[in-house]
Amino acid sequence: GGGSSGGGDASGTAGLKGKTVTFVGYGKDNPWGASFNGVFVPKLESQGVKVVDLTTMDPGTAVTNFNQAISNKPDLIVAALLDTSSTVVPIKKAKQAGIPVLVFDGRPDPSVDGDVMQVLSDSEALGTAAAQNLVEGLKAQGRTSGSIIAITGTKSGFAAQDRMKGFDAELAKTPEYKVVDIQDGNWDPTLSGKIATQLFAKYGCSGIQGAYGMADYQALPIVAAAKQAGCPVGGKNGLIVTGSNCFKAGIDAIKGGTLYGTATEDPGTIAEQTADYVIRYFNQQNPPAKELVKEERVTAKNVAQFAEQCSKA
Amino acid sequence: MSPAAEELVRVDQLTKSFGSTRAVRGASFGIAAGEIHALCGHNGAGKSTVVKMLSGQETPDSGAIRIGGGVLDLRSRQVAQRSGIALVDQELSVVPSLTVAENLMLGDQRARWLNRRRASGPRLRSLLDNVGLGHVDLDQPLSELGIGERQLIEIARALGQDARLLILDEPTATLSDVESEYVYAAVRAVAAAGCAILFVSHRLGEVLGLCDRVTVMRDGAVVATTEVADLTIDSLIVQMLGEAPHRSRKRTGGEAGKSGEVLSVGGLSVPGRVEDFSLGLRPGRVYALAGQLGSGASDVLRATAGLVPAAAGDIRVDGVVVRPGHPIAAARAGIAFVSNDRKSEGLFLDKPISWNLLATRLPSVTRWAVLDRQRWSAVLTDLVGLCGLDGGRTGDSVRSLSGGNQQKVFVGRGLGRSDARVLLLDDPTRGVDVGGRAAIHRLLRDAADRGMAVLFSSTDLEELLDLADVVVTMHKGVVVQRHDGDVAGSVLLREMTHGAAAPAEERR
Amino acid sequence: MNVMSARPRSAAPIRRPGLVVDGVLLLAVLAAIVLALTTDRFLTVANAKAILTSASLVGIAALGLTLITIGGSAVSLAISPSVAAVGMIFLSAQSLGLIAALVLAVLCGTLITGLQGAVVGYAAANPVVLTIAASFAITGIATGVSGGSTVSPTAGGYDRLNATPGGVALSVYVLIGLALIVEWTLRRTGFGRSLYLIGENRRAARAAGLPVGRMTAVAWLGAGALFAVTAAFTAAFNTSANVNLGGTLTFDAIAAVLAGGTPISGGRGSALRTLAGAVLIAAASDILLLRGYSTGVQIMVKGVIVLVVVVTVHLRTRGSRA
Amino acid sequence: MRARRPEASLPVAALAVTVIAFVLVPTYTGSALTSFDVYNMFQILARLGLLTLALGLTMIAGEFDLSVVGTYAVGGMLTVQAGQQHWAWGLLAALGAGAAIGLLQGGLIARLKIPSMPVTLATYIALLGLTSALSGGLTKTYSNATVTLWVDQSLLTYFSPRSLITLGLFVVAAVVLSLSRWGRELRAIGGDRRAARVAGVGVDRLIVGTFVASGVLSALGGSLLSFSLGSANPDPGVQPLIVAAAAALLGGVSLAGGRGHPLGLLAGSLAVALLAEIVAVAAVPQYVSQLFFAGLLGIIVVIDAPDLHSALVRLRTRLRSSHHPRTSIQESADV
Ligand SMILES: Nc1ncnc2c1ncn2[C@@H]1O[C@H](COP(=O)(O)OP(=O)(O)OP(=O)(O)O)[C@@H](O)[C@H]1O
Ligand SMILES: Nc1ncnc2c1ncn2[C@@H]1O[C@H](COP(=O)(O)OP(=O)(O)OP(=O)(O)O)[C@@H](O)[C@H]1O
Ligand SMILES: [Mg+2]
Ligand SMILES: [Mg+2]
Repeated sequence: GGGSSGGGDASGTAGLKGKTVTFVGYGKDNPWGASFNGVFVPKLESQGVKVVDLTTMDPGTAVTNFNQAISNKPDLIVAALLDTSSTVVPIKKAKQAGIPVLVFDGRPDPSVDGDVMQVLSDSEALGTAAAQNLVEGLKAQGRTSGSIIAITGTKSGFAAQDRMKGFDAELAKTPEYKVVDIQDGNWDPTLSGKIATQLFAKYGCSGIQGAYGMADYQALPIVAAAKQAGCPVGGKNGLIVTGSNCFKAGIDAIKGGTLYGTATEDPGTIAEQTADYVIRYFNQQNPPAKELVKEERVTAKNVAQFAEQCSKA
Repeated sequence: MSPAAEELVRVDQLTKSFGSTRAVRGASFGIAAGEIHALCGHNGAGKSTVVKMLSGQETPDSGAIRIGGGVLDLRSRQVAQRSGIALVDQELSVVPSLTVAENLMLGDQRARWLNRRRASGPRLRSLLDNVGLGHVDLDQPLSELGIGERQLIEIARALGQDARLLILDEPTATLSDVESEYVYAAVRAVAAAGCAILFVSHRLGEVLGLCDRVTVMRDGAVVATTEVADLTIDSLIVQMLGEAPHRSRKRTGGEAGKSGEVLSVGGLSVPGRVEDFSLGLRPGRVYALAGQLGSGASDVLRATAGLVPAAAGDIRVDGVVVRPGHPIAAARAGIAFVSNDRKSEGLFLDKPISWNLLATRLPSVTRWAVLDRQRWSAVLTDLVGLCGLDGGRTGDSVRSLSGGNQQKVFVGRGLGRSDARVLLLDDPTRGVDVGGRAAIHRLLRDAADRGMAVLFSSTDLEELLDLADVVVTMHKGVVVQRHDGDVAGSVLLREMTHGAAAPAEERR
Repeated sequence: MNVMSARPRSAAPIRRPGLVVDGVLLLAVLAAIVLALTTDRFLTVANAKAILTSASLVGIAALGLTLITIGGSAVSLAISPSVAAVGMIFLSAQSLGLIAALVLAVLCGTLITGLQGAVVGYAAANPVVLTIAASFAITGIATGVSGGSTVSPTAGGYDRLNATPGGVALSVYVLIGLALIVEWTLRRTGFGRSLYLIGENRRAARAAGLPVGRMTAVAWLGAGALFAVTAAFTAAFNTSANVNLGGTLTFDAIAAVLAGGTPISGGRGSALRTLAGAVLIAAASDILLLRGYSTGVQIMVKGVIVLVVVVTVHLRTRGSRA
Repeated sequence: MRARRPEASLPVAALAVTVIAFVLVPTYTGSALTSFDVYNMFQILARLGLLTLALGLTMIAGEFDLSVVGTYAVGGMLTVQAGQQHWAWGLLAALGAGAAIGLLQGGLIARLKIPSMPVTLATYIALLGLTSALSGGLTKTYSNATVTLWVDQSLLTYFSPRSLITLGLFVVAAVVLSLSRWGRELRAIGGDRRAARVAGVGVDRLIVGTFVASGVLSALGGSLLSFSLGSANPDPGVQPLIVAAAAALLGGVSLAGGRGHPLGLLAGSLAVALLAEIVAVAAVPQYVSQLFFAGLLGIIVVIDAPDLHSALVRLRTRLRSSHHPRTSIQESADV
């Protein structure tokens, strides 16, 4: 297909026929990616858009694929940035070649911030929500002080950094609750569980009142580690654990009372919004260059409302 | 012939110990340029250890090596090689995955940085012609050649290095007589060109025929260096042993054994190695396959034990067919096999003697798959007694035993199986000294007396005549003759080396 | 000076590397003990439990690998994908009940790894290449079948695996129990003995008529069952499973086996050694964590421990042969 | 007679199959291949080629250097951290570290005669830890965009400096190993170490040299990748190692050692790169290519499995002998 941004002035879905999107997203071997792709791709295809799937979880391959995408000359490249800095050059190349790029989930490198369209998770909001969950839970237990540990996603990524920014900012409002340890859990449940086990040994049950697992699949191993260390979880004076990146087992745990709360950033919602953005873009409805996905805080109070949305990953 | 003054190589008071084993104690002798100097001695006398020190593979504990007057510090094979010392090791040292040409050039210190294949081609060809391998293609992978041919390639490599000292450690042990003749001629030519040659061999005939002087070692020390003209086989043997060799009682295998065949082999063939071999074994008797390396004797044994996948033929134990090519089936049928390679195909060197002895009998010392201590020690005591091993050492690893005792363990493992009907042994006394040999012979005879059928292969006339009730000679993959009664050693030797008399039977 | 006469080789320590090695080892152990004792909070019951807990999952898988290694098949590089696949099966089968799900998981685990073992045992295939192929195959199939999505438990029975009888994680009891069972099997059964023999010298075992293929396959079957147990515990602990469940388990298990002093060449080693190796690595990581070192340093020290043990074991066994 | 060695034709066969598949891709996608597709294939080659060469050389020598990915990571990280001033410093630091790592491992393996797999596994773990400690576990960004653009600029339509360097090193390795005695000596120590030593090959020096070469090549691979990505990742994961091993095995080396040639390794790497490019061009899901790898490696395992050989020989023998019934046993029972 040509690089023309064509489509004429046809409105509705007519403008989508024959459009091609090259999709350099997260690979299917990542659960979040699998879930995102499962919503995003069918939605566009149902509108007649041709989606060329170049997804991968390997940062090196992602760059190769991005370059491949540029050479394919699609009408739009939709990309997730596994490694922010390595995609700077490809984004510049795409700009030179006149191919528009839409980045979803994590933000691009500041140097190319203006060169791409963006549908981003509101990472700071996710971090804020997690902090709110913890503070709310600790207050409800009547604690006037508390020590908190955080096991993060891969520290080098903006997602983890931005969430911690929001998290720290929110906690700064309640100085009686302090973060005592931050460890890199690398978005890895097993590693997170192992670190949690050791942290509970280090600080003892009485040394930790709250814990943040950056994704539900990191928060649940923290819960398991706490239980195994003999530390009570939830309830009147047990450990308060929060996640973000809600998913089914997390929702079940909130219902069961072991997880205090979580936040959205479920792949389904952002996939819907990204697909919607693409459709609006092709229909020349000039969507804003940058959109944030609205993230919601989830606790036992509103869990029923999010059960469906969070059960896709 | 050469007075000591003209000696090119001088070994002076060399000493070497391995742990508590004093392998070489103060050995001294000299080799003149142009001389072929034999080094003789029984197994374990220290010959190869001297060779290893001379060739840079081991460093002496004390003593000196002088070549051309200067003392050399031979720290590695490469240093030795650069000092002009070429070696044919006791163990075959060529690389099967390389081509013939590459093997001939391997380790040559004069090789240029750049290979110039064209230029070296004619030289390599002439090296091959030297050892009678004119038919071999330079670009053939070595793995396609037989063992004898590989040995010749190694010899050719050493011969081609224009060395000052050429060492050959049992070069002809795996060669046929014809092949050996090529080696003798080539060695003579190299010597004539002024090279000093150290020739280690157990074949006393070739020592007397080829060499100029003989140094005999015993228990790590040099006994004497003698001009060959002053020696006979008998006097050489006396030097080596210090006494007359032990001879076991000759059994004329009467038909004492029960009738009926335990093992019958019919029409056994191994492509390229053995053709249509048939033999029936009765219990209570000892059978021998007499044949040089490559005669197929070893292949017959291996095939019968199920270790040759390409073997076809009819093998029955007590009338029941045993599928060829399945070692487990053979073992179950009651065939016990003792390989000629006890290190890599026989014993578990790092495991205790007891484990080794009982390795094939695990089912009979377990109850519900769990080892039963009582059965284990009962069977072990039996076996240790049977083999004449030290009952107190069964917990030691086999590696700590001498070669002869290791071989006893190996043979004993085959013997002790109560369900074993047939014992096959491939060259069971190779590298075993006189005492060990007699002990193993006794074990085999006892096994036969207890009703097993024993079949072994050997090239050693004395052993064949002493031990076997029936000798079957083989040559180039076919049976030459079966001898049930007395037979002269010379007859056996002729049949082993030249096949049957009638040219009509020379099928290949 | 070239004369080598009458120079008693000053090589005594080289000829008896055992002594040197023992010395170095003793120093290292002393240093470690001092380090451990001076580490705040190291000597607490809670910390001991934490060490055992974090050693338990890797430890159980490493016990399985021990069977493979002793039997002479070096290592499996397909542990992580097997654990992931079995973990997914285990959680999806929760609706059948915990016991049925466990049985199913162990069956699938034995099947996946046992199949590889059969090829290694009967065809003498190279285990490293084979398990590389198997890891591609298992990950590919698991991704294809699951569509890459995360499996959540279909019922809550799995949580009983997270129990802490007597305040200690169930997986720790299981690890110790399994270590004893595997050790007993290796020492006291005909299978165990055959495995050591086959591992030391496959050719000799074949020539002696030992059932090489069958015993190798059985060892891998056992390993598969142990991997499945790890999978069940890991999945239960994480409350979810996807194709990445195994994480770095393959190399962690190999590290535990090697750190225990079981040589990769086969024919030697034991389950208790592996247990010790797993605990050693967990304890070292724990000390470093308590002392505030980063994950990077923890990993580096793990590598160094493995290296030191490998070299030590090599020198000692060589020493005993010299 | 020579045709009995199927492993020799493996690299050619693997390359041929993937080339044919690559050429046939348009019939699947419906759009013609472009020169960029070839360029991109060589870019993939540049990513895995040097690792394959490094690992392959040690495999020819009968060793197995699992640490290549560790060195790759360290090389990449040093390139970024030491090369912020000038790219040359980063490259030098990486190559120096690669050589030092190789020297250490090679020395240990040669002197102590210790199997390389456990040693290099330990170094691999330690090096990953080191990289992570060096970077604090963070991906480090390389800010020199000129270098990033330079290494990947298109040259001669199909190539980039990065892929040309990679191809060039394969050619250099091939020339050196074919023309010098090192080639045969490398295969000799891989085929039968004792025999090679007895023949006078400087085994220890060769092993050390091979590991140094392996370290330098993997570090360079990491360097080039860092230049290209403009960043260094502290943990490349095990995937590069597994893919490099697969490429090396397809390239005709065996884990037993003594077999293989740099050109075969190149063929194996090209096959894997082509496959990856096919996956990209045809937008095939990645797990399909994993299954494809599994199949290819499965074939290699089968070709190599000795007892399977025996079983086939046995089967053939049985079939043949059942066609020609022999004379009765009674007749030939006794000679
Ligand atoms: N590789 C070895 N490692 C350790 N000790 C050995 C080794 N080889 C031999 N020995 C020791 O040397 C002693 C003598 O063994 P040796 O093999 O020389 O016996 P032998 O009578 O020469 O037998 P053979 O000639 O059949 O090999 C043994 O008791 C053994 O302890
Ligand atoms: N590496 C070693 N470690 C321990 N003992 C050794 C070693 N090499 C040789 N020996 C022992 O030293 C003695 C001399 O062995 P050597 O190999 O020199 O004998 P040989 O005369 O060559 O015997 P053969 O005729 O069997 O080849 C033997 O007892 C042998 O076991
Ligand atoms: Mg000896
Ligand atoms: Mg000798």
